This record gives sequence, structure tokens and C-alpha cells, in this order.
Amino acid sequence: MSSPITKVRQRQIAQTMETGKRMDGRTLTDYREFTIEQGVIEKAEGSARVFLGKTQILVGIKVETGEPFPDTPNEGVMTVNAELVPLASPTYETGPPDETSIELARIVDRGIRESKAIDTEKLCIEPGKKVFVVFVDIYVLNYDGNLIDAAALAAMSALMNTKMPNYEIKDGELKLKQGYTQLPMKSHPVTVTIGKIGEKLIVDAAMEEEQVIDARLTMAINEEGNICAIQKGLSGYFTPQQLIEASKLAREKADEQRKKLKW
Amino acid sequence: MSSPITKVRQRQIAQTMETGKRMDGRTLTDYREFTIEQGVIEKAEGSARVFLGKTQILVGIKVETGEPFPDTPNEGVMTVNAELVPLASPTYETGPPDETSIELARIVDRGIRESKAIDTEKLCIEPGKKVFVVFVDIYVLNYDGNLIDAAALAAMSALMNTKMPNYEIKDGELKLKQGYTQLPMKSHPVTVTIGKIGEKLIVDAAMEEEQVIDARLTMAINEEGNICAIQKGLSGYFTPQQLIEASKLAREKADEQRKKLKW
Amino acid sequence: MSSPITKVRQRQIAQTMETGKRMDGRTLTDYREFTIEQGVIEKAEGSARVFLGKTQILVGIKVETGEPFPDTPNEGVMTVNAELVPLASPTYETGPPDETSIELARIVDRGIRESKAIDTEKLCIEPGKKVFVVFVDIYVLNYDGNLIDAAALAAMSALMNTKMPNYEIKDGELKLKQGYTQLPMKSHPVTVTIGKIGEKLIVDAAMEEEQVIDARLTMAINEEGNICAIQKGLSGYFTPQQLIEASKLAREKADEQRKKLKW
Amino acid sequence: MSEKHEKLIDKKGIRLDGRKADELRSLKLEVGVLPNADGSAYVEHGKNKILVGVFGPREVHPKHLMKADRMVLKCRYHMAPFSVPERKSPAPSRREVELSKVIRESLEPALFPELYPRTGIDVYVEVLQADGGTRCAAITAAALALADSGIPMRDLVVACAAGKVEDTVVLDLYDAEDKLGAADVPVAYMPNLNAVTLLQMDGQLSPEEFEKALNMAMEGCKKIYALQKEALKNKYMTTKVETKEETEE
Amino acid sequence: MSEKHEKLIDKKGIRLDGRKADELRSLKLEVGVLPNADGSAYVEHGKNKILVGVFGPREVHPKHLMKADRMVLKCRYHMAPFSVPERKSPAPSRREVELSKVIRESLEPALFPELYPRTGIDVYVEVLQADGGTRCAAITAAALALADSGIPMRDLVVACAAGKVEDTVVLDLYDAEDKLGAADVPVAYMPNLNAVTLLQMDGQLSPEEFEKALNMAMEGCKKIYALQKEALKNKYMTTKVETKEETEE
Amino acid sequence: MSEKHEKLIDKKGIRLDGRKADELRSLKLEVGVLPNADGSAYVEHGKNKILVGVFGPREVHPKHLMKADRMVLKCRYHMAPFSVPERKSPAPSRREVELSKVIRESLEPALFPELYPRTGIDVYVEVLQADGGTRCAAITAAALALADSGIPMRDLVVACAAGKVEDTVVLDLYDAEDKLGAADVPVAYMPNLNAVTLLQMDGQLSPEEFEKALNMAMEGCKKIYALQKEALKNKYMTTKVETKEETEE
Repeated sequence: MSSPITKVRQRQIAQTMETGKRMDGRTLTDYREFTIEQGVIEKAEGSARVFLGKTQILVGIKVETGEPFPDTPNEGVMTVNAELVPLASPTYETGPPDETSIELARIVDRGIRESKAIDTEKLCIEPGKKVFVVFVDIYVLNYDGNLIDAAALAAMSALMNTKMPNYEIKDGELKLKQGYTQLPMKSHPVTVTIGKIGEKLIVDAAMEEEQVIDARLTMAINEEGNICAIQKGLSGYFTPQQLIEASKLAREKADEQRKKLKW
Repeated sequence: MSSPITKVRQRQIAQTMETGKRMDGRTLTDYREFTIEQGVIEKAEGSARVFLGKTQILVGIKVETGEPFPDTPNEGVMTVNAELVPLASPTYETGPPDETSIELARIVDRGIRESKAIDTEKLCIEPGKKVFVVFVDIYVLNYDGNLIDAAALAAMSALMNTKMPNYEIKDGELKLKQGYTQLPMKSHPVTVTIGKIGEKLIVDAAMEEEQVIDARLTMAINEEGNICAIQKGLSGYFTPQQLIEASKLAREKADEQRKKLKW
Repeated sequence: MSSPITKVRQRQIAQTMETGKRMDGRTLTDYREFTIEQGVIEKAEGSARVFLGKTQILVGIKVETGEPFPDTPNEGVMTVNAELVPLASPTYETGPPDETSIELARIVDRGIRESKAIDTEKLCIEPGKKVFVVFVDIYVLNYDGNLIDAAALAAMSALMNTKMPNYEIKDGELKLKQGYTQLPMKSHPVTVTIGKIGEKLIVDAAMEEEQVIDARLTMAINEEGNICAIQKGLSGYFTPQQLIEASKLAREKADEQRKKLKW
Repeated sequence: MSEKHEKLIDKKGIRLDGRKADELRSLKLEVGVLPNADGSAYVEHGKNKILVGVFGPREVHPKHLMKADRMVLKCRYHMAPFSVPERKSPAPSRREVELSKVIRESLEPALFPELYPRTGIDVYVEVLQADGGTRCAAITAAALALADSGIPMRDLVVACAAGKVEDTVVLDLYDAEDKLGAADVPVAYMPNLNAVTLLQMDGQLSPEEFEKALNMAMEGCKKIYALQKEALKNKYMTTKVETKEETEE
Repeated sequence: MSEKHEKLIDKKGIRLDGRKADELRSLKLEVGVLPNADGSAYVEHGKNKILVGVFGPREVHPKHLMKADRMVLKCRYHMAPFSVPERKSPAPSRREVELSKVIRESLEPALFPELYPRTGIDVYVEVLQADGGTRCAAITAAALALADSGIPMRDLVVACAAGKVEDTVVLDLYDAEDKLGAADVPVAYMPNLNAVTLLQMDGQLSPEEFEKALNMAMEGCKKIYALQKEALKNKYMTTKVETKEETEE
Repeated sequence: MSEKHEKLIDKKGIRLDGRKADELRSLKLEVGVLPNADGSAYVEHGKNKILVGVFGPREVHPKHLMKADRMVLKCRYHMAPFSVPERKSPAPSRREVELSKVIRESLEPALFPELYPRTGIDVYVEVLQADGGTRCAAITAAALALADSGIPMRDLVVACAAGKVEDTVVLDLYDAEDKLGAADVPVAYMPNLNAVTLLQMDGQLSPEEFEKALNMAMEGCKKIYALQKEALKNKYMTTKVETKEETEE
């Protein structure tokens, strides 16, 4: 079920799409059902598990202290890392991150960073010297397609669930105080990936469908409907017309999700 | 002679053991002869070479300064590393440490650490800031079985041979003074590994014997006869009864060795 | 053309050399034409591209600040690195540096270091704490033999093209000032590699010729005609007589080049 | 293990988390939780949260590890970066390499490797949250995942630690007891075969204490063994329904 | 992208480097610059200096990547240590891994992989100097190098970015605009097929601005496309002479 | 090499360690010291302590390095972490990679690789204690280990350095002279064939000094060559007895 699928099955999926339908009964622009569980890793500063169809992703957040980047001395640091752990698919392997997991991490990173989702200026402890560092670790637990949207959703959900310690500076030393504060967020981007198959556009491709689409286009959309990050992927192309169409569809789906999420 | 042995030979070894004897004439609970040479690497702070039958292990100790661990600010640091260098066996390869050498290092580490063999509090130079770091490097020069006991013996012998520089703190800077001090030791664990073959228990398995035993059990035993570290290894099992029996045998052999070693 | 050559071709090359000639018309002691372009990477502190026949090497210099080595607290640091990037030859591969590129970097390093070409004492900013670090990065862009001489020439040309920032120390902090200073140079070694084939000695072996020579001898020669670094390479040998002869030839060719270069 | 710490156990023998000396932490075992794996299980043991996926018998990679006369078991114990107080680098630590080895060796006695020559089974352990005793919880979950994958087993393997806190031998140490206690003895056991397949120890124990801890750990194992069997039964009933659905598809 | 910076564009719409909003930087394209490569090209796009070498179709390494029914395209985007203000370690960064992937995917639609089953083509991009927009310049050069290698292509791929600086949509951002501007949209395009093969975006754009930037980038691509064709023509004439020489040899 | 240091050689030409300019350090050579290796040798050269094991001719790993028409010689020069004043990381340094290469190239001229096609020989050098001149001592030991393994050789290879300390050309530099002296010239030599198989130089020498150092190094090599032969003879006698014992076993 999770191995590469046969040519016959591929043709079947593609032909069904030509008629505007999908093997699992969805229309071309339907997302699969998703659920979000926040706070599933109590010991992490934040966490969320997202189920999107059978795709399952866990994101854990650690907040530590570290140095700011020299060119942004007043801002905290965020780093995103993704692991396609081998229990998620028979095709995943152990070893250092490959191009798929690196691209996944960098797309999710870009959506959060460019939309300025985290108010990084509030993560500064001592300008140029000490800031909070937010580690976003994406853990793919079961792969059934559309990792990007599921990972972006899980990452945002985990960040919105993240608490950081209260502190004060006494005699130049960081001292933790009682209690926690919510991680300060300024924006809530929603990420939507559109697949192209022949002349058709679809959303939320399942694993089998990902094997027949020509190309994908991912957009992170903020509250104002502005685009904050884009990534085209796979070995196919889009016509300029299709890109405009896809970007419109992405904004519609982002709107739709935003309402559901109440973000 | 050093390659994996034939099935015929394996059967022969196993059958001989069934009769309570071994191919090289030992009884099941005899160790092979061992010799210890201390101070063989004059330029290292400590060293010892152990020959156990044809197994040959060299341990060198380097003492440097470094930072303590945050949770033990008043204690020096010990790290153990093992290399199965490729001249020790036709089956050893170059490359980063594999699970065998990592397990070997960690078993030896545990025996020394849990018995509190080194008085690490005396290795503190400036609490929280500067301590002595003791590097224990295990170098396997010829493999003929029972690396664990030989390596533990060589590591302890090398530590007991280790000198560290005298020093004083002047104006916050470490200054070396004339002369050396013995590395402070609080305990002298002896490590014994028991092999199980069928219903029999043996000690000090040679390389050929290691290919027929089902499982092994290693125990580090201190002066009081207390157990400081245990590691079961290999793909077989012990019954609870055998474990009790093995632990008794391990303590007997540890006693025996302790007398020989005058530790 | 760039792949390993046939045995027939090898024989042909060797036989031609026996007659004192070479396939491309040169005598045994002729260098190929070379050209040097300095300052080709405007954003680097220094750079030079050398064409030696079809061999093409680019060296870029970065000057940064860092710590001195403990045993030379008053001197700046130089490090040389070489990359045989895979577009230079169908036989080059991606990946960490192999023994060929490491040897290349270390030979070039030795020639510069042992001739004291860079006046490293002038690179000290604050003794024991802060010095300039000069990174010499050798980038082989097309391989057609004699990488060592071409890389050494490119490295020296790039260093002679290197500017470093003016600075002052204010309140213990490094402050950059307007303008640049030439990297201070004390010596200008010329590096010559001699190939041995049978009883003959040749200079500047092209790629095809490198496949038939038995051994090579590299010498870095300074202004006084002194030898600053030597490296014998390849799986053949020299008789002591050949070594003396080769060292004479190397000094002659170094002289010749030095005049051309006006160093 | 350090000797300085607050009182971990009171005069009445009650531990800081409210348990008696020989009491297990709460357990939750689920089987068949990962759609893509051939077998899988999820265990919550105290605050430990551990997921195990099993793949195989399948082709062995890299090929030179293949054995002509038997199946090769590979095992990776891996901690999520967010599973511990200070973020863990995703690169495998020496500790993870050692635990991968002892977990594999604790499972091997349960299998019949000669039944599947030239193949391999991969057991992937992901520690999502760690609270002391992860290797034991991992073994308990891995045995369930192997059973879920359908390969024949001599017995389930089940694991639990005992140890010593202050002067008391106690069952199933959690994080603080593991760090501050006097000894920790993880044990893996096949109850039906009366076979101990993992035994390690950190700390110091007299021979008598060791024997007591070993027995206490095995008693703990037996209790968890009952839960393992129940988890498998539950999954079996669920699976039957799921299988039906998939057939209709 | 940071919001605090000096004025990057003046009231007359002139950018800090003197260009108008829709003006390209200077370009220099050369083909066939590396004797050992099967195809090669060198591009100077503003201060970007990029060299590309192509090898193949040839045997695939490592072998398990070989495909029975098609050619495999591999691509490595790599920056020289001296190409950027602070020396870059030669080890591949995560950014380089991602760019290698998107560059490969931007070139693939131009090829006929089914024509060369069981073989591979390697595209090696070396960034010798970086000044913003290296991925686009790399794609422009890589397409030329592929064409130079002689394998059939549906069309040349050409790339150029547009973006937003202050409140203006501009073409072809250089380093300072890339770092301090409001958005950067690199686009790769096959003009004859009207196909966009790379599209990324950093920053923030309204849907209208995005559409405008996309169109402006494609216009830029078309201009560079003309230069690509000229570079190939020039090389073709040169090559004929060279080929003759080599035949005589 | 640094120019500031205490006097390394006095007015009478006596060096800090008591030797005359052309005097070797003490040497101890043993053959056949490692039971598992096909050939082995141990050398103490001054305070250098070096162990060499040889395996082969045997299968080549990895396989793509195998040559159809000859044996492949591989060599690893490796320093123990405790062999030098500051602990050395076990990972191979660039210096170790270079020395592995030049040591291999110094041994190759002594072998007949065409006699053992499709096989490999591995030479493993372990520096247990370093005191200047380790590569030379390693070559001396490696040649003995190769001879001990029984493969045919044109001649033994023997190595020794000469160099310059203050203004004097001296033989066989030890650590302090190596670090503070003016030049170091390691030489490997096959005396019977009059063939130099290793030559390197650090420092500065006039052509005349170079020639003098080269000759002095070769004279040193010849002395060590005599010791090599004796060590082999001793081992041969010992081996005969041992072999007998093993046959009876």
C-alpha cells in the first residue's frame, strides 16, 4: 500500500482526475479531513500532532537561550528541522537529512519567517548577546502525501502552543522566574500546496496522487491574503496562466482553512 | 587462524565444553594468563598494556583541562574511547567507531564511573569553570577474545599509573608547578565477563569460543564485593537462575583477580 | 580526451620522450604557455586565475580575524584548502577532499609557509588574542596536468593581489578604518615539478604525460635559490643522482619563471 | 549517579510520585498505529512516549549484511530532538548506538531467524518523550510491533527496570530516580520461556540487593506482559473490521 | 527580510545601482569554456560569476540511482569559499542542497529523459562570486551548458528574478536589494513553450504585486533568452574551427 | 619552523640529547609481533613507538578499487590519541591522509604488484608514541611487516631523516629539532637498488646543504638497513620454533 504504485494504478488515478473526481471520492479542490492535537509532548515547550488523512506529523518546540545573528542583534532565532523518520514509510532511510527533508524544513521555515509569524524582537534577552532560540522539529510519523501543508500546520499549531519561561536579568545573569509566557506571535500564515496534473489543478495530494502529478506549487498566505512564501516543486512546469489560477485557488483554500482553524 | 571458524570447529569447541573442558586445556572457569606493563607510553600521563592470552590491549591516558558538566560543577570529567584498530584483526575496518567499539568503551566507562574509581572531586580546579579532563583511550592491538575484561584491566592499570601536573591558581590563571601527583583513586573495580553456552558458564572466552557462546554477562565488582555495573550481551538469553549463578561466579573470579593484582 | 588514455597512446608518449621530444612539440624541459589574471573575484580580498596549457586554476583569498595558534601568539594564520571541483574532469567526484586534493593543498601550503612568503607577524592584531587569518582556497576548474605548479603560481599571484582592511583598536574592540593595505609579503617562492620517465626528466607534465611518468619531484625555490619545500610523489623512485639533477633543473626553471614573472 | 539530592522516598515507603516501592507507573499500549509499517505499536509508560515501526521481512540494505541462512534483525533506537529537556541533536549519539544494540539483542531470542533466510527485519524505535526507562518501554513496544507484523515469535519480550533509591529496592524508576537514585537495573524478559534477554546495571548494589531487584523487575515484567497480550487482542478485533473495509474498497 | 535600511530606490524610480525598475543588470554569457566537460558555460550576471560544467549521458554513480527507462539528471549547486563576504565552508549547506534540487527541477522539463535510458547527466554549478540571484544565473548558464553538450532540448531554460523594493516591483535584484528589499521572486522559464519551471518567493506580496512581479520576471527572461541564443551561435562558429583543428591532430 | 629557541647544538657539535651531528638515535626492531596479522613489525626509533600490521594479498574492499592486472596497495598512517602531547582526535587529520599517501608511494617501488592481480594488501601503521620522524620509522617498520608477510620484494625500504639545526646539517631529528630546527628532510631508500622512494622537505636549505642532507640521510638509512636484516633473521629463527608448536596443536 505504501510502496510505489503500478503504472495501471497511476493511469487510473490520472484518468479519474480528468473527470474532475478522485479515487477517494473527493473533488479536485477538497482537502482530506484533518485533526490537530496540541500539547501532546508535555515536556517540550510546545508541540502539536496533525493528522491529514493518513499523513501524521508531530512537531515539538524547544526554547533555549543562545546568541543572536550578528545582523539582527535584537531578535531571537528560529530554526526549523525536519526528519522523515524511517517508520513513516518503507521508502525512508536512516541517515543524515536528504534533499526532501531539507526542502520540507526550508519551505516551512520560509512561511513562518517571511510572514513574521513569531515576534522575534520579543525574544531578545540582551541585545547582541543573548536571545531565545526556538527550535522547530518536524517529525514525520506516517507519510501519505502532502507533507508540506501538514508540516506547516503542525509547526504553526505547535508554536501557538508554545510557552517560554519568565525570566529577569540580575547582575548580568539570566534568572528564571516562576511561570510561563505564551510565545509572542504576530501573524498566522496558512500554507496551501496545489498539484498540477495535465491541465487540472488539485489540492492536498495523497501519496498515490503525488506519483502522478507533474508539478506542485506551495504558497504561504497571511491574514491579509498576502503571499509570504512560494515554492514550485517537482519536475514539471506551470504555464503563467496556471500559476495565476493556482495562486487564486491557494488563497481560497487558505481562507477556508483559516475560518476552520479560527486563526 | 583469526578468521571466522568453520562449523565443524564450532561444534568441536562446544562439545568439548559440554565435558567441562576447553580446547586449550583450561577448565571452564580458568582465565588465560595475563601480564600487565605499566608506563609503556612515557609521553602520556598514564598507560598500560595488557596481554590476556593473545589478546593485546594498550590504554593511554591524557590529562587536560576543560570545563565541568553543568550538573557536576565540582567534579573533573572522564571520557572513555575505544578503537578496534585494523591491525588487530582481519575483520576490523577503518572508519568511525561501530557499535562494538562504542559498547566496549561504554562498558569500561560504566565500571570506572559507577564504582567511583577516580576521585573526580579532586580534579576540580575552579568550580563550574575549570577541571581536569581524563581521556581514557583503549587501543585494541590484537583480538583474541574477551576484550571487555582485558580493556577494563588495562584502563584501571593505566589510571593507577597516571600522573597529573601540580598547579596553582595565580590571578585567576592556571599555573603549572614542578612535579606530578598521582591521579587520585577511590576504588578499584575488577571486571569479569561470563559466557553461557547451553547450560554451561565459562569465563574469559577466547576468540573462537566467542563464536559459539549464546550470551555473555559482564560485571564490575568493587572492593566490598558490590556490583557496580552489568552488561548482558549477544543474541542469547540467561535464565534468572543462570544469572544468579553467573553473578556468583563473577564475584569469585573478581576476588581471585583482586588478590593476584594486589588492588 | 580527458579520460584515462589507452596503453597504445601511453607507449607512444613514452617513446616520443625517449627521443627528447613531446607529443605537443615541446622539448622535455619546456613549460606550456601560462597566463595569470589577478583580481578576477572583486569581492574576495585577493584572487588570481592561472591558465597553464589547458589546466585552469582559480585561487580566492579571504582575510578574516581569528585566534593565533598558542605557540605563535604574535603571528597571523594561513590555511590552504584545495578543491578538485567535479566540472574540472570527468574523473573528479563530489564529496569531502580526497588524498589528491589534500596533498595538493599541503604542498602549496608548505611552499608558502616555509619560504615565509607572508609576513605573518604583521598580521597580529592583539598578541595571543586576535590575528588576521588568511584563507587560501584553490579551485581547480580544468585539469590538464601539473596542478601543483599551477596552483602554487595561482596562490602566490592571489596573495600578491590581496588587500586587507585598515583597522585600529579602540577600547579593546577592533574598528575598521577607511582604505586597504597590501597583504605584507616577505618572499616569493616559485614552485617547479619535475617528472621522471625512465632515465629522462621532464617539466610541466600534461595530463596524458602524468599517466606515463614514474615519479615526480616538486621543489619550492625562493629568491636566493634556496629550497623551501620538497615533495616526491607517485609510485616510482629516483636515484640519488637523478635527484641532484632534478633539483638543478628545478632551480633553473624557477629562475627562468622568476624573470618572466618579475617577482 | 550523584549522591546529593532531596528525599526520593518517605518514611512510609512512598515515592515522590506517590507510588509504593513495588508499584509500576501507569501504562498505555496500542498496536497497529502506523498505517505504512508492517507492524507498529505505541507505548506510554509513565511519561515515556514511544513509537515503534517494524518493516519486513524484506530485502537487506546494504546487501553485504544479508545472510544466506537466516534473517537479519536491525534495530535503531532514536530520540526525537524535543524528547528531552535540552534539545538533542538528531545525529545518533554513542548512547543511542549502544541502546540500539542491546535492544536488538533483547529481541533476537524471541525470533526464528532461520525461517526467513536472505531477508531482514527493521525495528525503528522513536522516543517522542523520555522520562527514565526508555529502553525498557522501547522493548515492550518493539515486541508488540513485531507481533503485529505477523512474524512468528517464541514469546513476547517485555521489559521493566528495578533499582535502588535511598536504601530501598524499587520498581520502575522514573527520570528523577534514575538520575538521583543509587542504582538502575533494566531487565527484559520472556515470561513463558523464563529467559532474561536484557540485563544492565548502573550504580552500586550488593549481591542481595541485585537479586532482589532482578526478581522485582521480572515481577513487573509479568504484569506488563498481561497488558501486552490485551493490547494485541484489542488490535486483532479492530484489525478484522479494518481489513473488511479495505477489501471492499 | 529586514525592514530597516537606507533608501534603495529614489523618487525618480532609480535604484541604488543606477538601474530603472524594469532594467536588467549587465550580462555576459560564454559557452564551451571548459575543455574537459561535455558541455559548459560561464555567466556573469551583474557581479555574479558562475561556471557550469555538464558531463554525460554517462554511467550513473552510484548504480542504484540508475533508471531502466530514462536518463537521470543530477545537479550540484556549489559556492566557492571565496564567493561570499564571509568565507563559506566547502561542505554543502542546507541552502545549497535545496538550490541543487530546485535548479534540477527547473531544468528537467527541457529534457527528453526517455531518449537515454540507463544513463545519467551531471550538471555541476560553481558559484565563483555571488551578488544576489545566483540560482537564476546558474539556471541560465546550466541550460547553455546542456545545449553545448549536444543533448536534445525542448527549449532553453532561462531564469531571472523580480521582486519588491520599498513599494516598487523591480526586476533582477542584486545583493543589497535581495537582503533589504520586501520580496524576491526567482522565476525560470522556457519562452517557446511558455512554461515556468522554477518559482519561489521570499518576503510579502499582494496577489496583484505577485502577478506583476511574475510578468516582469518573464519579460526579463525573454531578454536573456535572446542573449543565450547569441552565445550559442557564437560558440557554434568557434567550435567549427576548433573541431577542424582537433581532427587534423 | 620557528627561528626563536634555545641552543639545540653546542660549540662542540653535540646536540641537546647528547648525539653527534651524524649519529642515529637508538633503534629497536621486532618482527612478527601481532598474531592476527599476516605480517607485522614494531619499531622503537628514539622515543617513537610504531606498530605495523599487514594483511593480504586478500580481497579488495571496496570492490571498485580492485585492479584486473595488479595488486592494490593501501596504507593507513594513524596516530593514537595518546601518542602526542595534546590528545589527538581519532578522526584522520589532513596530515595523516598525506602521510598515508607518501608512505604508500615509498613502499610501492619495492613490490611486484603484477604478481597478485585482483588482490589488495593493507598496511596499517599505528603510531603509539611520536617523537619526530614518525613517517620514517613507519616506513622502516612497514617494510619489515611486508617482508614478514612473505610477499616477494625487490628490496627492503628503509627511511631516515636528515636536516639542519642551527647551521649544522644533522642526522635523524627528534621532536625538538624537528619543531625548532631550520629544515627536515625525510628520505626513504632501497639500498640495494640505490633508489630513493620518499623525499620531502620542510624549512630552508641551500642546494649544497640539501645535497649534504640527502647523502647523510642515505647513510643513516644504510645503517638501519643492517638492523632490519638482523631483525628479520631473528624472527625467522623464532618463527621456526613457533610454527612447530602450532603444528603439534
